[in-house]
Amino acid sequence: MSRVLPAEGDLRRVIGDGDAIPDREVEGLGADELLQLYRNLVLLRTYDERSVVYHRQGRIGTYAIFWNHEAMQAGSVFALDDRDWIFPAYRESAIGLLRGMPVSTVLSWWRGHPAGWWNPKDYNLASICVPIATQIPHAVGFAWGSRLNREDTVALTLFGDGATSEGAFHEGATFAGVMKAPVILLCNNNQWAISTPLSKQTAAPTLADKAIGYGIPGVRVDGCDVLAVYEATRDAVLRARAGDGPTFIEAVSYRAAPHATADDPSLYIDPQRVEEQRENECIGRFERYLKRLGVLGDEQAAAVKAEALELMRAGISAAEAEPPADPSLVFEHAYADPPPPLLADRDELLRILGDA
Amino acid sequence: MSRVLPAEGDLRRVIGDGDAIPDREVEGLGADELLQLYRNLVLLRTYDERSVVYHRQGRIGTYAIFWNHEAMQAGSVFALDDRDWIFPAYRESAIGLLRGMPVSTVLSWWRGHPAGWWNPKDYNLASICVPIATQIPHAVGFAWGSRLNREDTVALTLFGDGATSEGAFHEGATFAGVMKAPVILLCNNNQWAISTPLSKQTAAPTLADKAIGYGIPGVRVDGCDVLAVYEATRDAVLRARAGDGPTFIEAVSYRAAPHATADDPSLYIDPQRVEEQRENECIGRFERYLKRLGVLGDEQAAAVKAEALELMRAGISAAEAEPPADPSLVFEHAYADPPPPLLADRDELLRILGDA
Amino acid sequence: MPELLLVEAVNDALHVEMQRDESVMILGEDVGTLGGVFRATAGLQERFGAHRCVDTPLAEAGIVGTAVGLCMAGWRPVCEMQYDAFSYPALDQLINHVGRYRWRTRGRMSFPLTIRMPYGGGVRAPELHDDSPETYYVHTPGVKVAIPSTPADAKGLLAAAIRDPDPVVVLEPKLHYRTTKEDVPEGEHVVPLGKARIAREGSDLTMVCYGAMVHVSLAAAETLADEVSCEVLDLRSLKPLDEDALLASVAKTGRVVVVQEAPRVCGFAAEVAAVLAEKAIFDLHGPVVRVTGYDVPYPYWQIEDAYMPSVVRVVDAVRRVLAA
Amino acid sequence: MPELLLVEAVNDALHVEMQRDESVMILGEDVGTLGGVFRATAGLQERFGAHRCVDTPLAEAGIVGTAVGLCMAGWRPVCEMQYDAFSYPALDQLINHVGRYRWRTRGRMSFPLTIRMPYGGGVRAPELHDDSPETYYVHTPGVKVAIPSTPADAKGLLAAAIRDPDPVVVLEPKLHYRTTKEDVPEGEHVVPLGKARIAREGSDLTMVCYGAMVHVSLAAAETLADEVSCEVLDLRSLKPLDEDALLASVAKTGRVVVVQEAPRVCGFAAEVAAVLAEKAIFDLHGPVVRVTGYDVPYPYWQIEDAYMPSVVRVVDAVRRVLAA
Ligand SMILES: Cc1ncc(C[n+]2csc(CCOP(=O)(O)OP(=O)(O)O)c2C)c(N)n1
Ligand SMILES: Cc1ncc(C[n+]2csc(CCOP(=O)(O)OP(=O)(O)O)c2C)c(N)n1
Ligand SMILES: [Mg+2]
Ligand SMILES: [Mg+2]
Repeated sequence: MSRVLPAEGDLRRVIGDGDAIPDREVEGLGADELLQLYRNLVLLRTYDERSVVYHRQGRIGTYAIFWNHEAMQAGSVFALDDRDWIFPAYRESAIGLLRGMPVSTVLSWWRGHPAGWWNPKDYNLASICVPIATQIPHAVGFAWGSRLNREDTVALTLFGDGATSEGAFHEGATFAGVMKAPVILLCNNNQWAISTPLSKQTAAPTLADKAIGYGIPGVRVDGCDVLAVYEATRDAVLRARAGDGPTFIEAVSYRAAPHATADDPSLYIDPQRVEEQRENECIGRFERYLKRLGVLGDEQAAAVKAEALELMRAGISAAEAEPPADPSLVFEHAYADPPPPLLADRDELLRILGDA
Repeated sequence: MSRVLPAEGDLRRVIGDGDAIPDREVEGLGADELLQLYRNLVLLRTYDERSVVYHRQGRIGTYAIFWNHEAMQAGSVFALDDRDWIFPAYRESAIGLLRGMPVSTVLSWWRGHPAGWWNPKDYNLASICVPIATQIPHAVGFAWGSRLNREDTVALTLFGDGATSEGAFHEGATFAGVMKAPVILLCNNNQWAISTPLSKQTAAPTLADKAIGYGIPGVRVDGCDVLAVYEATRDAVLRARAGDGPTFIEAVSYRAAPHATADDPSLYIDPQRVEEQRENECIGRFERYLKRLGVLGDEQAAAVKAEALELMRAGISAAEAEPPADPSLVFEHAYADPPPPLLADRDELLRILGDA
Repeated sequence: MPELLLVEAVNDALHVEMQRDESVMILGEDVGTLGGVFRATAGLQERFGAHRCVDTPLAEAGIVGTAVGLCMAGWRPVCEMQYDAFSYPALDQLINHVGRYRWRTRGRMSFPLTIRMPYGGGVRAPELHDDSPETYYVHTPGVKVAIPSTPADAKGLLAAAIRDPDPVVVLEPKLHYRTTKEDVPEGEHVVPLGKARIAREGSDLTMVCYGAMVHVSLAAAETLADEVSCEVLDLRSLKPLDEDALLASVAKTGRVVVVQEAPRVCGFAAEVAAVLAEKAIFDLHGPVVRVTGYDVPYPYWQIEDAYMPSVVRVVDAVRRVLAA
Repeated sequence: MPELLLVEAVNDALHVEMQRDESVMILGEDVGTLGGVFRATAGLQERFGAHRCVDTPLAEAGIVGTAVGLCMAGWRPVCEMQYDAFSYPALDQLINHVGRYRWRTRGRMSFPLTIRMPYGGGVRAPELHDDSPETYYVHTPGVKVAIPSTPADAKGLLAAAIRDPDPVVVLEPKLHYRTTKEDVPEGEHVVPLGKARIAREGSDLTMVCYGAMVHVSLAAAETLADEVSCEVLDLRSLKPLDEDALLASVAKTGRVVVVQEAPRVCGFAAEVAAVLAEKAIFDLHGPVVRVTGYDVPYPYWQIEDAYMPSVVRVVDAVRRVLAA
């Protein structure tokens, strides 16, 4: 086995700035793929922006915004096959859209309606994980298990910079290294965990530097460069399928929106820095790249946006058209084989609600 | 702040092999200090060897052997001032002897007698920690707290190679880095966690490589070279006192004895390797070094051993002379201000035991 | 006396106690610059400095674990867990160290740390923002547990917890952080642990409850006012439990309903029922009925009201006890 | 039928179930080459390979967390926690995921994992090798709990746990790993969860117990044989609880002592008492007395016998119930 090297210091990039930094191209991505990637990005962006509006309108509950993180979600998932599994955090709540999940499903989740809870096997997508970093061992266990099954399925898990401080990250990464699990640990380093900046989160020079402690190669990419994320993930997928084990990818971005709809970042964030980030956000960068390449025109961009908006309109309608959830669902699905008192509880509750 | 570098790959050494590898000397350690260090080593060794015998004789319970790890305990503690605190694992159960703790106290702990539970403030020594790695955050919190108190007290915590897989290690180390806690994380890499070899514990190239993930300098020393451990710890203490924060020291040794008296390593270990280690064990190495230096003679060595044995004889007698523990101690010390039912419980139990 | 919301009363207690005792410090995720996601720690970092109100890494076991060490260095840490269900990573430190360390030193060192957190449901939140974890805490030896239901008690019990020489977990009903303002004594205000409060006097039946369930019980008692005279006993602290108050009330009424938001099996209502089954068996004129959360995961919020013990469920339980 | 020690019966169950079902795998610290520190997994790695009996890193949350993922990949993991008190780092995964994930998929994925561990005191061990943590497990929604007291049940309940579609925690009384041999059915042997066992028939008083406390209760019943006829009910599984058996026995005897090794507050004895106070109140002729561990850290082993519920304590409790 070759010695694992310390993580790279520099951020990998593909997309230039149209000026001093030149654009690169990624092997294997033709115009069709680039446009598909663009549609994916716009779908996520539209979902995110509309969700904030729906929240304001009282149509969904608290919502965790992922504006400017679409590149990392769309880029990494684009490098997977459909049979590969994704283990998201709450920040990636809509990542299922990239796997054909209906918009209404994701909206239902944020509406606290049972229609928002899917069968992971339908999309090879684990449930939204709310407690920080705890999905990481799941992804590792799944990948390890697939390897034991002699499948070449790969697992991708996404988590934040703050997540790297949790014991669950550490133990998951340790298992990943030891079991040579075909898993990709994709850290969305958006430099904030709610109000906590990275400097208070860790004294590590970079998050990718943590990888060596698990015997895992660590790479750093510009997380707002969808092609750089794609490329790094694709390399990691190849490694994983070849039986060479996990990869840790630190995708560096910046949280240019509130943590969630309930958050007021003016209490802690530098508005100047946010402004800069918003101007240079990830989809605009890709759009300009595509235009420089001549792959995308204004009209086409407008059509993509219109299509996404239409999907959202239909999605929120469908979500709102879900019949009210049946209270007896409280008692369902917790056990395959429920302890008898639960059935009595259900009957009692239904009697009381019937009476009331 | 200077950039934290990846950990050193090579093991630091001071003691040579009397042949190809030359001896070095450590600044500031004269003959008196070297002899004191020798006495400390022999005290620990004698304690350990006698404890195994006492266990066989049924005079103490299960016992965790630390044979060949004396160098790392004595070497690191020698670099501390008495005001500095030590946070040991169960493997360092007798480390208090280096702080003047009576032998009978440690033996009482292994006898399950309350006389074995001391006041940490009497020796600046935390209690023996049984759950792996969980003392690490305590040491970090203590060190951080001392720094907040504007004291220049340092904390040293010892733990094993297996401990580095636990979330508690990770979270403790993360806090240490961020809070710049004056703490020394001394990992006894004896290459086994009971029957689990290091290769199944982590895929990291070295344990010291984990340090960079916490923004902590990591060094590797020969853990059976008492002077190398001393020197590395002394450097770390200086850093800590100067406000430069924590250091991670990987002290590489080998477990040349069973994990504990209940363990049968023949089921998993390579006996050849153990034999080699036993021949080259840490105290013999130091003894030969001292003899090469002309600091120690055979007679003096014998006297040191005799003194240690005498201490042990007195210690076990004292431990065995402890009056039987009072059952009502069950109810003591859990709370400063116990909930009333506990007092009723005590009275009831005493009544029943009186009746019986 | 100023009128304060429950969360403001928490904040007030922290101000007063940090002012009073220089060794009190706050640690937690987002407690500093932001002042906490519920703003319970707002203003503390500005007033007392970043070293006494510390934004920590995102690591709950690290927070509670370092707090143990901070105690050994003479500090009196108050740890915030951001939400109930995010306190579980710290259970290991809590059970194996926080509750045991004093004993381990044979009483010669104190571990006066406080862990406080918002708890409970009804707030239309995503998964795992709704747990009532008191059983995990109260079952743990060496640890005390308090749960206020009113702003004044939120201040007074938290102050008592901070001053207590033993570790105390304080669960704050987040549903009521901002529901009603109430007079809260200014300055130092301590509500001793282990003293229950009769929230409503009555003679026919005792509702035993704590935290958010006090409000449900009071509403149920009011609904039933024409039918039956219910006493509402707000336990305030689960450990130590005010057994005297509990037994006195039941001796008077002879009938009991216990209301708890947590899942039923081994919830604190079981403990209350067990105390009564042992110490008040001959006072009881009917079954001790528990109205609790169910032994299933806390549900999607659109149907959370069906899960939470509600006024109708408590009323129904009372009628069943009376009919028995 | 071969005579086996309790730990041998556990080992036998693992052999049979791994043979029967290729998706069963074992993970834990030292379970492979060594065969476990109690040798409960001895021979499995040799027989079924290192990929089905895996020595893991020293990380309990990692063990249970990866087991969740292994379930998703179609495996049926059996996780060993080396000792009771070392299972606490995994509580977070257990509470927030193991018990909730099936629900989260709306029943469309199964998480049939088993967590087994030695539990309980009386073995003259260093600190934290003696806990009885069943409350933490049984209070957790979505999780079932079984605790055998005999070799045959140790085999049968573990087999049932492994085959169960839901997550099950099995606590094995380490004190009795090697105390007595007993006939254990060869080959497949399943003791269904949720069926209690009358360990001794009696007519005047019911002792409710499980695990190591069954032996204490039986000895106490024998001691009292001339005085009073005690029925000893071995619950075997705490969730699901065999309420029918419990209520039937108490309907017959009218008097109850519940014996539990864990600390008292919110222990499972409280749950038993609460069920009785609700469902059998008019059958009870006296107080329900709990004989339990105390609400303090498990003590230094030289005085552990004073902490553990003992025959004299159970006898005393029975006499108190009879005298009431
Ligand atoms: C175990 C746990 N602790 C605390 C929280 C509350 N919380 C939700 S998001 C968040 C910050 C996460 O930061 P990061 O990992 O960087 O991800 P990001 O939100 O930036 O995507 C916190 C503390 C939680 N969900 N889980
Ligand atoms: C949390 C926890 N899990 C498991 C154990 C059981 N156990 C005791 S020692 C040990 C191995 C420790 O290995 P290492 O950290 O390398 O230290 P060493 O024993 O080699 O000094 C284990 C698993 C424990 N004490 N605590
Ligand atoms: Mg972040
Ligand atoms: Mg080791």
